[in-house]
Amino acid sequence: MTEFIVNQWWLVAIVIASLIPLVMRIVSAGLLETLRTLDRRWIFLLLLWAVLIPIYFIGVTGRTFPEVPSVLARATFDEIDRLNPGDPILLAFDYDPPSEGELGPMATAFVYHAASKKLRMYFMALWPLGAQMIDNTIAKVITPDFRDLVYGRDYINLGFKSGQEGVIKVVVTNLRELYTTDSRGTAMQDIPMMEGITNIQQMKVIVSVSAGYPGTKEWVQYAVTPFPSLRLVAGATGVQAPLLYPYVPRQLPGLLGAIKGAAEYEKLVVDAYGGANADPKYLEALRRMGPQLVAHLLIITLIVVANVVFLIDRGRKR
Amino acid sequence: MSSSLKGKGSAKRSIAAAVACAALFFPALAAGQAPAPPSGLTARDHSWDNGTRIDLQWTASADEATLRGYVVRRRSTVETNFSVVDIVPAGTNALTVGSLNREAGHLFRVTALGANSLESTPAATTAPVFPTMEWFDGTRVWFLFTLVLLCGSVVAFIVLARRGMPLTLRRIAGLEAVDDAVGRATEMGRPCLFIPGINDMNEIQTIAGLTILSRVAKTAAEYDAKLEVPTSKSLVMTAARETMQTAFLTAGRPEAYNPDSVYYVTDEQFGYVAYVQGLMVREKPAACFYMGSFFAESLILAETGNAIGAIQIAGTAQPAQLPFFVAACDYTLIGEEFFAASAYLSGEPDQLGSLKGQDVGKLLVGAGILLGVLGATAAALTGSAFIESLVNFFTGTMLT
Amino acid sequence: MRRENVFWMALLVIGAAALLWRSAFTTEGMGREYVRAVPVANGRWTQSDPATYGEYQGAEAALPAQTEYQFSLPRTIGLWLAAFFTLAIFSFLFGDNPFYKVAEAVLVGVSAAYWMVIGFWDVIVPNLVGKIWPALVRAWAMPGLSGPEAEPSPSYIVVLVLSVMLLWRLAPKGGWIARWPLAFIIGTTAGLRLIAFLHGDFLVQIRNTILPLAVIDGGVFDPWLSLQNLLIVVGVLCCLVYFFFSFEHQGAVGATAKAGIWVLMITFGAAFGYTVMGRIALLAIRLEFLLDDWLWLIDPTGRRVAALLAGGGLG
Amino acid sequence: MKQTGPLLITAAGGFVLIVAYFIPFAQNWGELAAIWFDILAAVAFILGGGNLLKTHLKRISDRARGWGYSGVVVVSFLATLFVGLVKVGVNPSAQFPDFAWSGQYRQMGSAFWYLFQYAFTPLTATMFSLLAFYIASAAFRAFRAKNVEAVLLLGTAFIILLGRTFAGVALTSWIDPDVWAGFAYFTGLRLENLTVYIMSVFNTAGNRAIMIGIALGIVATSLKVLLGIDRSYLGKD
Repeated sequence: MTEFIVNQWWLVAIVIASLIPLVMRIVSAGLLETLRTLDRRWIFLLLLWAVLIPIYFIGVTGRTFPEVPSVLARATFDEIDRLNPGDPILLAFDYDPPSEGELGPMATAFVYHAASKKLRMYFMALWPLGAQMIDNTIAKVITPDFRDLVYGRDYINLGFKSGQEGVIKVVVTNLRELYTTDSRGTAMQDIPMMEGITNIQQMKVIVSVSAGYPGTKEWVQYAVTPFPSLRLVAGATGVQAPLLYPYVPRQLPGLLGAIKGAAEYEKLVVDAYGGANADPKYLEALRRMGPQLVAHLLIITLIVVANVVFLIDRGRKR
Repeated sequence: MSSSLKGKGSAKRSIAAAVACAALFFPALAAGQAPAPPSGLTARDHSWDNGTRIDLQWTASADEATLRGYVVRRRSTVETNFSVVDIVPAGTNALTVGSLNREAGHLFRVTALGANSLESTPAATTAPVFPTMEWFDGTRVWFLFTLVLLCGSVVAFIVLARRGMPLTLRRIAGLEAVDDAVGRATEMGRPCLFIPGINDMNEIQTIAGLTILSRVAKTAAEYDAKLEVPTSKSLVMTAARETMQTAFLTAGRPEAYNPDSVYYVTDEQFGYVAYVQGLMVREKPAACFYMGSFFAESLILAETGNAIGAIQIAGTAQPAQLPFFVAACDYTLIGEEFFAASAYLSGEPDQLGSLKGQDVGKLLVGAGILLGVLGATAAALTGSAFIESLVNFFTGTMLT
Repeated sequence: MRRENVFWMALLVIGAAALLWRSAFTTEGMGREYVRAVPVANGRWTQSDPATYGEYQGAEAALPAQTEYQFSLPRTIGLWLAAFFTLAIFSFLFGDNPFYKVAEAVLVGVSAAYWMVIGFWDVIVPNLVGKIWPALVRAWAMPGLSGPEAEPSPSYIVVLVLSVMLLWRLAPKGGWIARWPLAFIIGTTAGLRLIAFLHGDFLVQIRNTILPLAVIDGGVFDPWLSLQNLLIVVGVLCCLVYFFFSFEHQGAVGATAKAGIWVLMITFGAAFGYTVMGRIALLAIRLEFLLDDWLWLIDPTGRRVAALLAGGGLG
Repeated sequence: MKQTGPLLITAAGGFVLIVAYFIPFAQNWGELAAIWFDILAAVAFILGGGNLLKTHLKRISDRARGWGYSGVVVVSFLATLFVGLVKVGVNPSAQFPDFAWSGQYRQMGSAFWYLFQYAFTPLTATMFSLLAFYIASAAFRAFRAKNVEAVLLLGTAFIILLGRTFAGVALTSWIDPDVWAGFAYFTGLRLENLTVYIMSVFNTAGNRAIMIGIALGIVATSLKVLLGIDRSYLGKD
């Protein structure tokens, strides 16, 4: 820590300099008055430093915080880990670049896990940009690190189909009705791994990585509800996760909520398959938990400070 | 109840595992004789369905008492191998096989599974059976019942209200504020902003939001306030223009309607919110209404509105965004309240009648939950199979 | 406030100068993009895949005149633009300003057109033109179209007619014709959503709430699970009472409704807490972009460390 | 005719789809309607895009305040539209090299991809990330213990915020049966477990009630639309 501060003196200088006007204000107007009329831009600045400094610190030192996987993260891991090599698994990527920060690490970890287990991966997307996210994840995980996996034999990108939940309703009973080609335009009958696959019910597990509508909720409503034998696990944004809890565990045996869920799952996957010196790209969520912690603490402090000021003021009025 | 379900599932799995083990690894160890086979297997199309089910029936094996169960296998006429559909416990002699393809015929085999994990010779169907589709889906008959019950109560109260039944309703904070907010904006000489959510017209919330817009627009027309409606979908723009025009006509000021006050920005969520956020700090509307389906943009809008000191009234049925509206807006219509708002605002009897109908729906829900919970508790405490079957019928058949 | 603004401007200018100096005069450098040339379609075209500075250095070290890994000027310009846009949007937090206005204008223009292009290539071409005149689409943009998809579907003529009616609004007269497709959309939406929510959400949520208040697992009474079930059932019922419109919230009804509000507030608090997590992560990824991709100040994934490419072990 | 026609279409469209749900051979009509909707929405882009152009061109010709930014909107809109529709810089698909138009419009390296990668993505993602700042200021301003409701709201948020970080876990890790056997009964009070309970009990109950209410609200609203009671968006005369 001290070494970091000494080496990165310029960053420390910038942070301190940027806060000088606030300190001057406190000195001249008093702490309570400053807090009462605090310009929200000061809060913005504090949050910026609360996120930026940990990123920088972790980026320079390479240290991360330990994670203890929760029950749900473990359940998600087990759903995939119990499968055998060659089992078909559907990966539905229903998100877009704005949610990449939360869902990208999950998508990466799911693919890394499935590829390590040598599962047959079927990717599809209900969001137009989901197809892009699939390609990005394949380029990030499979292409560089699993060169023995062959497109069309071990994994396939079925691409985007419009029609929201309608697509789910159809593919659950008849995949070929909507998907006559994959995203590259190859006809289904020419793809080895599509042989014998007629519907989504044949998948051992459905993995839904979703940022909203249509997404995990629709997979529950239109795939798992009518066909309860389907196993669905999901990675969801922090906003979506609370809405999905009512479906756990009967319809949704595994759920990863936000970056924390991603970090826990990442840890499980990397511990099991990454080896001692895991590639840092598989630890993205774990690294992102650092800024998360500091920012959480800042917001908690803000709430406490705001309430102290509020209570003092109320006490005076009485 | 859930534990009993789990129990059944795991029993099934353990039998399946036993079969697999016996068949794969220890064929020689499974000494003894195979049990007597079941007989008289018949397969018939399941009546009143969408053509995906076939009913099987067979006569029990002579060794029924010692059996682990029956293994049901299926193959369609286009497949070559039989595959296991299900393993049912001993004592069962019928099964409905679902998720079948209507275009193909299906053949079935049932074998008895002995305690020593040996299988009997199969009882088989000879001719392929085709599932047929009827004109009514019998699996949805209870759902039809629920639908008629709920829609019926709404329609009934609308009719009653038209006949002059007196209706009392509770206050909803925030709805009274709608008129005041428009009034205040007029006094300050600043515009009002109405955001009908970012979903398209295939979302009921957007439609409900536009119904509220018609009221806000009418008030704005009466006060001669400026009302701006940027939309994120082309179709919403089209519909919102119709709404505004009608409202100005109703207010008796059709000449004051300016179609350019309703305009399209972009379909992209964050492009839209970037624009609206900029608009808000530049034009400083005095009253902001957020009525429709919202996602992440809710807090960006509400915080910016707060920073410019606008009165903010929000209504949405997106549970995820309610916390942000509750925290940052002056008034928030939560979930069902949002759908009720148009009825409250219009004050017309048929509109208010529909609210009564919704309340009857909630009473039915409450009664159903109480009955079900009491039944489930009684079943758990007494262990009575009869009560459990009643509860299972309620949750598994009536409520699916 | 004035003095503070001067102070901020000074800080910004010093910061920008430091960055320029670092980019131009130090060994680390910053903000450059590299690509790797990959032949496609049997070598008829070359595709440029993204590559890292580390890979470029490794390739250069192995073979100084190599052409596979190259510096990409267009992507470098793109990267700097992306960084500019990122900072321009952030600048709104300080106050509205010309940078934000430019970024906002670009965002509105690009995204509106972006969704139109998607609508054209992903919806209109395959689902409208492709259904009415599949031969045309196959010969033109979707040569892979085959099987039942390639059969003309006459029912889509109806959609074509509705589309024309919708666009009638642009005609000088008879704008009301556009109400017909709108009526079709609203009517079908109402029908579809009514069924979907009743069958999906409504029944499922009631069913999931029917829980035994006494949980007996393996013959043993489980007090915690029983309490949990009790709280869920009571919570749902109280909240439902809150939503009743027919009664004023007074007396017993009022008390129950109050409990309902409390449950709702806990729900909202939980959702708020959960969302904070997501939002911080989103900010983190943007700052990572600035620090890592653009400024090259940090390198958590080792992208700028010269890697030995030959072989490249499997993960 | 101008009003009854649309009313009839609304009612017919809705009721036919409701009935179709119970009739097996018509059960896919709902999906068909959804696909048709997508097509109509895509066609409607012409209305929206036209309106966007009209609005901003008018601002430019009026020399309205900030008309220069409207110019930026128009230029970026038309440029993106052109390169996307004409597939500028898109190579044919590797499968069908002889079909000039067979490439994906969002192919890497195409002009449209550049706009996506270096304008669309950073702009939308940064807009999204502004939420982190707004959430902090909202927490500071709105979370004050004014009454019981507010205390519950902020108290829960507080516990979740703490419980979802390493710090929260560390804060209550002393409730450990290894430290004192009696703690075995209190592990539920550890923050990370408390978080799970709040989510699985109160959050579940609250969300369920909200969802049930919303479903009822949607039923009533849909019925009012189909019966022609809510019809402001269909215009008058």
